[in-house]
Amino acid sequence: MGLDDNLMNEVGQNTADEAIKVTDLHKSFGTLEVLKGVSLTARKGDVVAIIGGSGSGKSTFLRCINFLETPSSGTITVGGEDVEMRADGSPANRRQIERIRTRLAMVFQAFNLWTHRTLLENVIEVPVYVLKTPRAEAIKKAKVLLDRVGLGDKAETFPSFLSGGQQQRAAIARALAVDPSVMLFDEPTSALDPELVGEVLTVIRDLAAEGRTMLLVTHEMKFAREVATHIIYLYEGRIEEQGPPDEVFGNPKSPRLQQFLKTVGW
Amino acid sequence: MKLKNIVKATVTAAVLGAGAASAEEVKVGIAAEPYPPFASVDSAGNWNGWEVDVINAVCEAAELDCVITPVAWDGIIPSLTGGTIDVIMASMSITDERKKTIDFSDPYYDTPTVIAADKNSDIEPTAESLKGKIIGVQASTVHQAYVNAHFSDAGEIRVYQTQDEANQDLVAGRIDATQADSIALADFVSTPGGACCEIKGSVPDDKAILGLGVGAGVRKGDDALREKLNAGIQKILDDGTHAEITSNYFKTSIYKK
Amino acid sequence: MTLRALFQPHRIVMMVLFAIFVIWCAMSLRWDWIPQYAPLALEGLWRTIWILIVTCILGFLLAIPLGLAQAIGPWYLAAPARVFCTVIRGTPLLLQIWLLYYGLGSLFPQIPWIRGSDLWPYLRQAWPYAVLALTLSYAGYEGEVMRGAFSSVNKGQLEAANSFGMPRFTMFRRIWLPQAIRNVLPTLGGETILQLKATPLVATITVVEIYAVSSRVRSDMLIVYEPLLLLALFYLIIAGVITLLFRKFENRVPTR
Amino acid sequence: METLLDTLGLAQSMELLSLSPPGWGGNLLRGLVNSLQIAFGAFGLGLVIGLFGAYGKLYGGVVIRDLLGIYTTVIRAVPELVLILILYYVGTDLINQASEAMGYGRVEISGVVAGIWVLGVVQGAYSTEVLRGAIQAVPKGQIEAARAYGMPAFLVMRRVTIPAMMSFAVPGLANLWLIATKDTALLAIVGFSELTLETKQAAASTRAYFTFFLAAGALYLVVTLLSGVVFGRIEKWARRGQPSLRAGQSR
Repeated sequence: MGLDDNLMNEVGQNTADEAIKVTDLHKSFGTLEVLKGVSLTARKGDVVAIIGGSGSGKSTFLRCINFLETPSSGTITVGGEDVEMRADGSPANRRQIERIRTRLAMVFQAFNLWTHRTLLENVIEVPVYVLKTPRAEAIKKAKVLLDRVGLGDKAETFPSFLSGGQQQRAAIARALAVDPSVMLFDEPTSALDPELVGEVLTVIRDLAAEGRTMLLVTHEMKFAREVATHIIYLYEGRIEEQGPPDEVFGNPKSPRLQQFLKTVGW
Repeated sequence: MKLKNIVKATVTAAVLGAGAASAEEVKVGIAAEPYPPFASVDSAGNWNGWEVDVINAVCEAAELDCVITPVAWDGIIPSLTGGTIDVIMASMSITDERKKTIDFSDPYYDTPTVIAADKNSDIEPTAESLKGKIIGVQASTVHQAYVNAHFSDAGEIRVYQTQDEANQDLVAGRIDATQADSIALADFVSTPGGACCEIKGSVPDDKAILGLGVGAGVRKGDDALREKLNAGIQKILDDGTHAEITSNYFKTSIYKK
Repeated sequence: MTLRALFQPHRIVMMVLFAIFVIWCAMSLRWDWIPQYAPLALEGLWRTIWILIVTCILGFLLAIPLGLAQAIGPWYLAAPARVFCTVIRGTPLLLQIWLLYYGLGSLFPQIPWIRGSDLWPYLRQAWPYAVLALTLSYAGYEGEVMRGAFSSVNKGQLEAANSFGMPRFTMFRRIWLPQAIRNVLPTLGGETILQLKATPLVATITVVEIYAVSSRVRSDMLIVYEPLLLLALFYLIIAGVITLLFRKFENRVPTR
Repeated sequence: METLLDTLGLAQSMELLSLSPPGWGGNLLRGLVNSLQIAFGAFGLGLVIGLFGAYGKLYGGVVIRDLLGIYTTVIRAVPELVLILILYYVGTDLINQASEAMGYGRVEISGVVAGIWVLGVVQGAYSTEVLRGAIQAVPKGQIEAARAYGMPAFLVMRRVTIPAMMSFAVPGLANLWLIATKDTALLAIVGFSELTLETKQAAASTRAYFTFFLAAGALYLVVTLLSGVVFGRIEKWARRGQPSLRAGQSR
């Protein structure tokens, strides 16, 4: 699965399969340029893992994709639909952004569950109030999803009473409830105690196995190599190296990537 | 959604409450603080007293649809000019100072101004006798103005929101004397609560300050209403209603020609 | 706020508008009464300020035992202190003032010896009642604050003092009280402004402070806005001075 | 029972306080109802102003932020009594001028509405600060999550920000409610027949100052204590999602 831009253009008939396409994305905070032109294409079923040191811009990149951060320039296409942007990169059409966001389910490092609602309420919130799914239907589906992440018995519990691992699994259930076309994982295990990481990774692994399209920012190299179909290594706001996992991890070409893999104990 | 209901309730209340008054209704402002025997409120919440009876009689004679509206005495003139009420009939003396701001009808009563004090004291209603004494008066009254002008040698001039509070402090011995309308003070010293005290006589007259009797105040230029009130007052004076009401409360007439 | 922040374009526009408003007020409203009432106003202002200072100090002194009793006192001290604070905080100050002045005033004629006592010249005045009511009110609110402040002092430090054999009262005076006061200092400025805002209520029991003077002007001159606007300006200035004083004071006391 | 009351000299007080005339208890209760009505309305109006104020202060433009800053500073520095007088006269003046300009003639403003307007504007300044603090206390991530799932701004406010800030806002709002009930007493000075004025009238008419002031104090205290219970429940409910959150207390 070639993700290279030039390659994609050659196999233009495959654009129907494109889940997400980002071209030449720039982002500056004041004078500090965090992203210096990052491009990426993910087709349906792709699992793209984005790795890199802290400050490499990998989280910012993910957050730009659903406009939690406003890009400075570049284009973003979701499911073949170009996101309308003004010259400064800010979204021109608020409605469109809101609609597109419902298809890009985000899982956050800090879970960000709504603490004033139970797990079940957290999961049905977006289906009922944004997608206008009938409540009964949403509840039925939410229960299935909570069962799936192993929290069926905690549906009526408030998030703060649960462990981090449980909260993150609930957050994944919340993401699944919107039937996303792409799931965005922003370092989903970084805030967890080591013994809780496994339970979350298991859930993500299952999702990858069933062919979900995912963008995954992570520090878990082993996990990335195992589940990803494509690896992107970011260095100081640029793609330093990318390719299939076995190549990137097995035979890193860039000295920076080699150095990076050494420091994370690969 | 709770918030929505609160907003709704507030808006509804504002709309209902601020409905335009019907054109014929005349709101007659009296002081919210009781001023017996002219106007006081009973435990059922009804206002009564000499002045309340006169208001009703005048309104009937003038064919006005009156509503008695209690407002704070301290702000009664702004309430009139601000439109909260249309007429002031609250034992307000007709003075030149007030005439700068509002218009008055013809007077409907006129009584002397007196000083009351403890029975055992030798206070007289003169500046020499009151020198160094504590005098209590009601705020925003001709009495306040008079005491300031004529009894400036007094030890202290204490200003109360209501005459009633001044009376109360006279009984408690916290003031030596109080100056007010003769009828109001006569009524007070005749009650068991006021038994300690007596009226020591009227103060020297000063028409400029004490005014030309009590009249109904109206907004400047509201001549139509003023004429109607004058006609009503004249009518109850002529047909004996005024005298009849007075006889229900007092032994002598309180209207000077 | 720096001078530069003050001169942003929108602020300049607002200041110009405000200046126009002030000029309009000066031109179209009546101010000819000011010279006549200025001495009275100064007297009233002074009375407002000393009532504020005296009641805050007395109230704070009273709040210390109230807070202490609630924080660590035995139940027979904690319960009354708690009831006192609840009652003071649960009823309007205006009512408390009237109850003290007119309620007690109505009792005096029934107790003849009071009138004969040496205290009577003071009890005849209105200001003792005003000071008493405002002091109790401040103590009631501040007692609650002090309770929290005493409870939040680090227990380890007290144990340390104990272990050096410090006498109990010294420990209270040297360690506990200073820390508790430091804890409440940030809220004290706000509380003092609230107390300032309570002072005009004493005008209703014949104490002639600045609000009473403005009422006098209103009724003498039959005008509404002028004295009230000036009065509001006075209170704004006093509140500003209080804020500045407390800020200075706070900066002098190192926190943490 | 009756002899006991007699010996304590309370029988007379009981008679004065009886609910039907000649007792004045009914008047006090009527006054209390008026007070509560005004307090409730003012509190509600204050909440609405406070919500807009808080959002304005947090997300508004520079001009809005400055104006709101002036509003909250002035209102919180000037005594309620003075504000009540100014707002009362300004309010009635403005409404009448507007109404006359539109050719409707003078408008009657009921005491309750005027009281709500006056106290509501005062409450609004305090609400603004309480709600602003509460909104800021909501973890940013929760709002971000809502945005990330495509919630429009208003829905975020309705479903996430406001419910989530409740636990931080309730203690402050409980205080504001108590201030609202107590501030209604100040309206006595403008002549509204609320509890304090009714009390004063009853006391003046019967000369039983002590009895009536104590009775009114007791009524206010009952309102305070009941409110405490109700707000305790609300707070418990608002904090149901948070196992260990300690609320600050201020006046």
